[in-house]
Formats: sequence, C-alpha cells, structure tokens
Amino acid sequence: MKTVVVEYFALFRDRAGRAEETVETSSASAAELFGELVHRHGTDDPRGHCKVAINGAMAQWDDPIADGDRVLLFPPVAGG
Amino acid sequence: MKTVVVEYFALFRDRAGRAEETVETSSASAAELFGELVHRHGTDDPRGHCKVAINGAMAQWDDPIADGDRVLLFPPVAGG
Amino acid sequence: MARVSISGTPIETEALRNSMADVRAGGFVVFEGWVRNHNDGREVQRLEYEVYHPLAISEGERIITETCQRHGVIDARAVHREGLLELGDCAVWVGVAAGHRDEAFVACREIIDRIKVELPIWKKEHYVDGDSGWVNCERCAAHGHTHGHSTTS
Amino acid sequence: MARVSISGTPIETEALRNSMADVRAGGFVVFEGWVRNHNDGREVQRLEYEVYHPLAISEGERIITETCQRHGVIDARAVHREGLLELGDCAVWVGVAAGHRDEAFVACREIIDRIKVELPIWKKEHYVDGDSGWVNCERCAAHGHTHGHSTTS
Repeated sequence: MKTVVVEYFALFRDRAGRAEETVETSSASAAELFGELVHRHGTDDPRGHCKVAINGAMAQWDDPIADGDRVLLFPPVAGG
Repeated sequence: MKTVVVEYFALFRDRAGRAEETVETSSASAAELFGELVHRHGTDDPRGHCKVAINGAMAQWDDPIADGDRVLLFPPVAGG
Repeated sequence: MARVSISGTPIETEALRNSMADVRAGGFVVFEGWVRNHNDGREVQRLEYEVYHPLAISEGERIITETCQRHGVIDARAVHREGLLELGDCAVWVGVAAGHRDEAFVACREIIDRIKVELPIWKKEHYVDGDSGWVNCERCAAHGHTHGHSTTS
Repeated sequence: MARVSISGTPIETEALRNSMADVRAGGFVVFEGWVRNHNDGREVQRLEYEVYHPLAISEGERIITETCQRHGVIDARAVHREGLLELGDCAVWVGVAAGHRDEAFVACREIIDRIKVELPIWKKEHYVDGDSGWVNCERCAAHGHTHGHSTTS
C-alpha cells in the first residue's frame, strides 16, 4: 500500500466536501486511483476531459503513482 | 462633346500636378475618359485596381459619363 | 517577463495593450471574453472563476511559447480573472503583436482556444433565479457530453 | 450612430473599446494596424495617409453593415487615421463584439481585409534615406503587379 495526498478542485471539491485528503491505496495508475475515489468526486470515467497532475506537473491518466505523491484531480476545465 | 470635372487623388494628383480640372471629352465611358487622360495620371489601364467614382458614388469603369458629371480617379488604394 | 498572469481585480486592458508596443509589429490582435447575461436559455447574474495558479501559469506560458514559435509572432500575452465577476466584466484578455495581421489573428485565436480547454480554470455560473452551477468545458459540450455551455465566448 | 470614422489625431483605443460594452456580448476582437519601422527591405521613418472622406465613410459603413449581417455580430466599429503618422502609431482600429468568439474573429478579419482594398485611402511611406513613395494596394502586390507592399499589416 502507498500513501498519497489527493487534492480536489471545483466540482470535485464540492462533491467530495473537502479540498484534500490523505489516501491509502494499492492503485498502480492515476486512472485507477481516480476510479477508487469515485465515491468522492462522483465521476465514472476521467476520459470525460478530466485532468490529473502529479507532484506539480500535468500527467497522463496511465502514469504510475508512487508512495508520497501529491495527486491533483481536475474536473473538466472551463476557462475564458 | 461633354464637359466634366475630373478629380485626381494621391499618386494621380502628384503625377497630374493638379487636384482637379475641367475637361471637354467625347468619351462614352469612365474607362474611355481614363485612357484619354493617361498623359495626366500616367497609368495605362485602370484594371490595375484603380477605382472610379461618379457624382459621389463608386462606379464601374464601363459606366457612362454625362455632361456635367464629376469624375473621381482613384489610384490603387492602400488603407490600413 | 511573465506573459501569463491571473488577476483578482479588473484586467487593465489599456496598460496591457501599451506594454506590447513594438516598432517591428504591423498587426496587433486582441481577444477579450466578456461575462454575458445569458447562457443556454438561462439568465446569468454573475460568474465565479477558480484557478489553480501554478499550473495555469506554467501551462499558459507553454501555450504562448509554442504559439509564438509556430506562427513567428513577436509577442503574446494573456491575463485571466479569478473570483467573482459581474456582467460585462472582462474574464480573459489575449493580445498578440506580429509583423503582419495573418499571424496575429491565427495566433490569438489559437491561444484563446487552448486557454479554454487546457488550463486548470473552472467557471461557476450564478443565475438570476438563485441557482448556480459549474460549467463544463467547451470541448465536452462539443462532443455531446451532458454539460453546460460557455457564458463567455 | 456612426460606426466608421476618420481621425486626424491619435486613435483613442480605450474609449472605443469601452463604447462597445454590451452585456449580450461574450466575445470581443480588436485589430490594430501599427506603423512598422521597415517595409520591403527599406527603413521607414513615418507614414502619411490620404483619405477621401465621403466615400471612405459611406463604403466603410457598407462593409460593416454587410459583415454584421453576414456573421450575426452585435456591433462593429472602425477608425482610420489620416495625415502624418510616426512609427508605432495606430493607423487603423477595428473592433467587433459578438455573442461568441467565432463570429467576432471572422468578422474582424473580414472588415480589416476589406478596408485595406476597398476604401479610398492611400499611404505614402517616408524612408529614413529621405526618399518617399505611394504604396500600392495589397491585392495588387498579391497579384504580382509591380507595386510596393504594406508597411502596416
């Protein structure tokens, strides 16, 4: 098991009722972690243009996550 | 013979050495008048994007000219 | 200097324009996104933007660098608002100075298109009827996902 | 109100922008043509514009009316300078406010493209070497006529 910090933004933060939390997980990838946390953010599939950042950089959903990572979960963006 | 007033602009005015003049002409069309005045404006063919206005409105080169008309000869434009 | 910034106060459009003066530039194109009073049949009262600064700025700089290189423009800058905005407020400003207008138009369009779908920025609409909701991305709407549409443009 | 004007003094870009505020508009695009310091390999010192007012204004209004109708934009305005301009001066300003950015970009581009080839406006370039000359139209240059090229863009 790994320990990661997860941050929720915008819609995800509202749904999760929290801005961040520490999670124990066996997920190998960001996508897997996203699925594991569906009870928080309420979205089935990140490919609906959700984005993820790991340790300060934009990442891909199949990127691996490691113990101690900080994972940012972004709902679909709407700038401009 | 008709009597028309011809106005020259920009390059044409510089070449003609005058802004306007009164001309006696038998030309039927604006294009014909343009050709007749080549010694003033120095351009062989108005279709090199020269424009003409007659009595305050943009006109076509084959539009007729009538006695008393005021004919404006525009060299190729370069706005903006 | 920083070409992308996030502002909690009204965007100073004239100062931005003047900061881009360059005697090598013949064409300058600006896009501004303004807060509209309606969206998708609903009357909008105000907007609220949430921005994740570190990545909005670094990704925005990347977009501008890529666009300047691709189109050979002289300079480009972008500012995005955050927090509460009222009707008519400028939510985003993008300016591009180039040798000729072709590149300036194309680059400005490309930058605003990418800002809208790539930067970590979220918009919540507050409606006249008291309701409110997060607006989902333009691309999602275009793909037929069941999301709202953009109030600015 | 008049949407096209000719100005003998610097174009007041911020006042023009503010005059176009409209809460129905989500996208606003501006094009500015600036006086560049070079053209076709020659160093330019200043420009001089001659404008035949009556037809520049009436034809300009026609262009704006046609473009607004064709693209369904909310409002569009244009101002062109006349007389002597120095490097960096704004020679022409075109602003378009629309519901969405698509129409605003397309309409702004269309208006400046037509202004450059349809209005009775002529430009004389004054070079650093003391020479000067009338610049012929963009379209002529594009068609391979033996003319100069545009200093602004």
